[in-house]
Amino acid sequence: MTAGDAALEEAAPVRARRASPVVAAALAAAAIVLGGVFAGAVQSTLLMTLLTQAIITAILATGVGFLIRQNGVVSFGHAAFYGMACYTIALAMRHGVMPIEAAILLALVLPTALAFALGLVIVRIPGVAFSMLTLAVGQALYEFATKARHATGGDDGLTVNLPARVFGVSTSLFQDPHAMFVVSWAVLALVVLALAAVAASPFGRLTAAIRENEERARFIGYATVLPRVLVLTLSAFVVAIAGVLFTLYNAFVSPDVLHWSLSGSALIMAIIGGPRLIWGPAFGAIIFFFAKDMAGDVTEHWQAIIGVILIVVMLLLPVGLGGALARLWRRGAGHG
Amino acid sequence: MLVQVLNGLVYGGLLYIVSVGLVLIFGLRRIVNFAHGSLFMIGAYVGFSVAAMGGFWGAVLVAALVLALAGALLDVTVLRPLQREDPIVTVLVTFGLLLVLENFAQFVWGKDFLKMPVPAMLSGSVSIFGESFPAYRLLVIAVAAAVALGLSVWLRVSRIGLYVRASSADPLTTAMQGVNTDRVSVVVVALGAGLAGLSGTISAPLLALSPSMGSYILIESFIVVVVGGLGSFVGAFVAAMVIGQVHNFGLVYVPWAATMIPFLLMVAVLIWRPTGIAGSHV
Amino acid sequence: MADGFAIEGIDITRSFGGFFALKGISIAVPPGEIRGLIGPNGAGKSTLIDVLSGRADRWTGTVRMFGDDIGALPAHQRRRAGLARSFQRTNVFADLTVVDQLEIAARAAETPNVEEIMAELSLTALAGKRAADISYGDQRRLDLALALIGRPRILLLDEPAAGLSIGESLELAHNLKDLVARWKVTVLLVEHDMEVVFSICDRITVLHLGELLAEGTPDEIRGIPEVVTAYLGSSV
Amino acid sequence: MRTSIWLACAVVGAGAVASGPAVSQEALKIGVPTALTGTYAGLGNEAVRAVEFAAEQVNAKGGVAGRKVEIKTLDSEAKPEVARKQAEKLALEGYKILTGTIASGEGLAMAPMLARWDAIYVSTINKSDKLTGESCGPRVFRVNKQDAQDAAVVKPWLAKRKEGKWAIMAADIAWGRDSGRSFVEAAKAGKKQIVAELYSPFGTNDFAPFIQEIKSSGAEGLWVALAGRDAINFATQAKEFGILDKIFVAGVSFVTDNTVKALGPISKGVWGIINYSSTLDTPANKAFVEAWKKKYNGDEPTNFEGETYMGMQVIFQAVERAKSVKPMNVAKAMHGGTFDTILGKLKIRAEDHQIVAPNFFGYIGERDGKLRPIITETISAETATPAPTGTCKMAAF
Repeated sequence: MTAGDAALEEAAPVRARRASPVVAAALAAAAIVLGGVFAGAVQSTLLMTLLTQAIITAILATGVGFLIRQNGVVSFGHAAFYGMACYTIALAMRHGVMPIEAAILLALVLPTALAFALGLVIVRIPGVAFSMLTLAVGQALYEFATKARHATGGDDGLTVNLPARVFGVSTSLFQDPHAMFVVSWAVLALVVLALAAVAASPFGRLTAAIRENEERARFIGYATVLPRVLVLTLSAFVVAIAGVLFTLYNAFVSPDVLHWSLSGSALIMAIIGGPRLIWGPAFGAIIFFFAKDMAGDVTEHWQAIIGVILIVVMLLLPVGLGGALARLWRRGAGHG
Repeated sequence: MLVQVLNGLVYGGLLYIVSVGLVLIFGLRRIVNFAHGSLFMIGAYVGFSVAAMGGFWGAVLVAALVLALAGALLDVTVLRPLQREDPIVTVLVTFGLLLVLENFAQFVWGKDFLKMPVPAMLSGSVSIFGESFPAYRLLVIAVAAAVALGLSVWLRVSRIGLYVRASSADPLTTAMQGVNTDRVSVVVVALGAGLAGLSGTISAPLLALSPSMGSYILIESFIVVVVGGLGSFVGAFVAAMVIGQVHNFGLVYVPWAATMIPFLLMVAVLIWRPTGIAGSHV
Repeated sequence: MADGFAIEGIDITRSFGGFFALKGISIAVPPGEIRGLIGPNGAGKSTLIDVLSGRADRWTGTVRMFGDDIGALPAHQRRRAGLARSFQRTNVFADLTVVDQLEIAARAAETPNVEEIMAELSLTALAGKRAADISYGDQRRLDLALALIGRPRILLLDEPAAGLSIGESLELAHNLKDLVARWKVTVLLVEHDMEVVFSICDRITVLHLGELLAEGTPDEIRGIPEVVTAYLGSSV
Repeated sequence: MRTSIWLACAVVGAGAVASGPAVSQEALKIGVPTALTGTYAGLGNEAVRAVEFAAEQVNAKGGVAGRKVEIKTLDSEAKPEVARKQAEKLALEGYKILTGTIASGEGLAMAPMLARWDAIYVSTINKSDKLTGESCGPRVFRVNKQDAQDAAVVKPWLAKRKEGKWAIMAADIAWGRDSGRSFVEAAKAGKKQIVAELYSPFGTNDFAPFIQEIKSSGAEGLWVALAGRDAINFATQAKEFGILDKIFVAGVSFVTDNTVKALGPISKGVWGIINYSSTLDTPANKAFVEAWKKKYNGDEPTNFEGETYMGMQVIFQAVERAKSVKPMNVAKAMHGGTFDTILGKLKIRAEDHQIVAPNFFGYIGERDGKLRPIITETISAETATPAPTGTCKMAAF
């Protein structure tokens, strides 16, 4: 076949982009070193604490975005997994039932397990119904946390009594903006790379195929429920990581960490950043965080500013900032 | 007991008027309108301002009209240009609108709570089977019934209504029937927003006015819309009435679970029968 | 393999609310045959394919594949057992490249022959393109490739030539006939294009309003007056 | 070079960055993380007005011991997480004396972070006992009344009431529950019967089911622990059903200046705990109210405005005494100190940093042509303030 040779050329770059683990590891190492250098160079504690919080939020948004990217559904309830991680640590520390390391592990396991169990029931549900379902589950949990005030302190929240050392490292390090910036940045870098690897893996491509056309995926021989459940589980796991970092950094939780408005913010960030890219939601989160912070600095009418930005960005760049940026980049690379 | 049932009807009726606007917009545009609570809130404020000058009935009329106009504007400037994008983009735009409208209300009407008095002619009580019941609450029930009746007649009789019903059931097929979707959707979104304005003014004599008041009703109306089977008008009516009763009796008899019941109901309905909603994508 | 049929549907009934889509239909296709399934709209052709492939719910009867009862198996397990199908409306993964989706399908079919199937269905030149970006005719061939990858033992085709020009349909039909013959695939083909059906099928089953009207070779079918008047008209 | 910075940064944790020796004229910077948007925006607005008023007043006189007072406000949205972030931002920008925050959860979220930021927090609105209980610390102070102080005045007051059957209507949040519980205790001590105990979810739209329960319970008296939006919704609807006219109604945070403004005549005649009233007849208060009315077009200061102003008075005097704006120096001056306030000379207890202040009871009535809380009963600071419960383990200075 004569077309074959030409086609191989076409096909070649497509296959080359399948990530190699070495490149990924090198990228991760480079990102982490860069973060360390940055933290060393920047003196301002204020900037570092804002960045740290922005990055923890970015991890949250990355989890929400991954679900959109791989399953094509939008969750209005991921705060449930985030908040569950926070409260797991808070309650474990309050009752002194286990060492902090075990509590952190549990804080990662519980939301992930919940997502898995929930997923078996809810991933079949399409579109708006899924969004509303996650909203309902999240709010039910929020109401529960508010009601169970003997355990959770209700709306007053809970101070988390962290021990002096976590994983053998002084706890104060997790609460120092410079150190925590490096930690959370490294986690974000690893999460993004790991998710990119998952997305490029056979599993990632399968879930993308299921997202595109679940029925056809079944008729080429795949059970489609479990892969979708696993994507939801993975996204909840990422979100739980963010919850753990948040709790370590803040040493305080309140029911707000379960509220739908947090899920909504994470969603806004993911969409603004562009959920088709693995790093899009994190990018959107950092932009959104600082936009809100700056607007709040300038005026008490920050809400209107954020609202207008949101409307304008969505009207002009429905693919998200990250998507637009990636397009520009590709165009630039194409010309050069 | 009877009074409690009546109270459930009042609250259910109020929820219905708010929610049915959401149903209208969802049925046609497949959009979950997060700004709907804000439209309700702006309706209450507009009603408040007009009532201070022109009396209660004028306020109801003006608020509904102003919001209907705003709805038409919303459809033309936002929903229409975005109809080819992923619906989540539009949902986020309505979220942005929510933020802007709250801020707008805060700017215009201030941060303090405001209160609209009950119209004088309805401030008394009526005796029902020996129990006194506020006359104004009966008005709320009456308005809800009138809206439900008017809407169902309109949906059955008018051409646009026919289209809306068809579109709510199956948007794809209807789009292929060659109806002027844009013209229809202006009318429908305006009507939905107008009903939000109406419900805002109607509830103003019962509720404290604050820029964030929309958020206290938004999620509850979502519940109504979902339990009713997203896009279903009869379903929304039934769901609003059920939620109204569940709300009232729940608070009294199972206070510890009352706020969770509507959410659990929503989960149950979605898991049991997601098909009413299947095929729709956020 | 007691009775020697590749795919067999026995006494299949499917109804909803008083309306019978299928009324006790039985059909049996021996290995290696290309069987045509024709009938007017609403005859139950697609429904029968759906029941056999595991897409339909709420039906009664028995489905056997090489003698094994597969009626309780979900769709993906039937595919893994060697029963593939295509769809009436093009049903590919719009946002994935041609090669990507074929690779995904190849993994399920536990076959490395992505290159082979692309070559067989003239898709090689399109490997790196998104399915959404290729022509309709190419999409139909991709659809077919997704069904044929891994050389299934049985292929159920639901109007593979729908929407193609006459020239394209015939080319596709003969491409297909050649391929299934070489790969020894048993085929059950639903198709409106009678020229395609009569030129490639070994035998033809005619359905009418959910019931079996006739069955036979193309020549036999042409000779049945009821079929000609009720369905074929004077065109064949 | 880089490593040394890195090490320095890593060690910073406990707030070693504190500014060097205080320059004599360094400004007094006060940060106000408070609700500028959302349901509590109105209260946040009051806090800001009081802080700004106090700063302007003292700046006009040449500042606090020659130091100019600078204010910065950021929106906390009344959410603990946001409050914590904004307070940190203020502290890191040098506004290390924080005040004016609304929800107790916010104060409780800030409290454990203060050492890290080298900041102090002076509550003027948070009521949760925890703030000067288990969350207490060298850097946390409260100049407003805590829940326990409100509870303490209920008992003697209730004992004197003639109504025997009482219903409780409270918000189903930490504060409402605490308030309900202490009312039950007071009722027991006063041999009163509780015929209904109802808790409404925060943000309830329709109170009708509760009102119906109260009506059918046969209560002669009703104790209400609702605030803000909930209070207004309940009062409006209770009026509609006629129970405000038939049953004796009193409450805490129920009819405050803030809700009276919205409720108008509906609130007339409702009794309640009054933490501060502009009608208080002391020279210091009269001067304050006069100056306030001049600045704000004849408005009287509300209870939260009065209490937040008190907080500013305490901060100013502490800075004067400390001769420093370094947060820990200011804190030392507050710890166990006695201050001149619009409520008289008041002491901040060393044990838990709770101010020992009088509390009041009264009703909403007309004064100078306006509906205002009118004080009928003053409960002395000693009676109104229960001894520390011991939950506060104050760390050494």
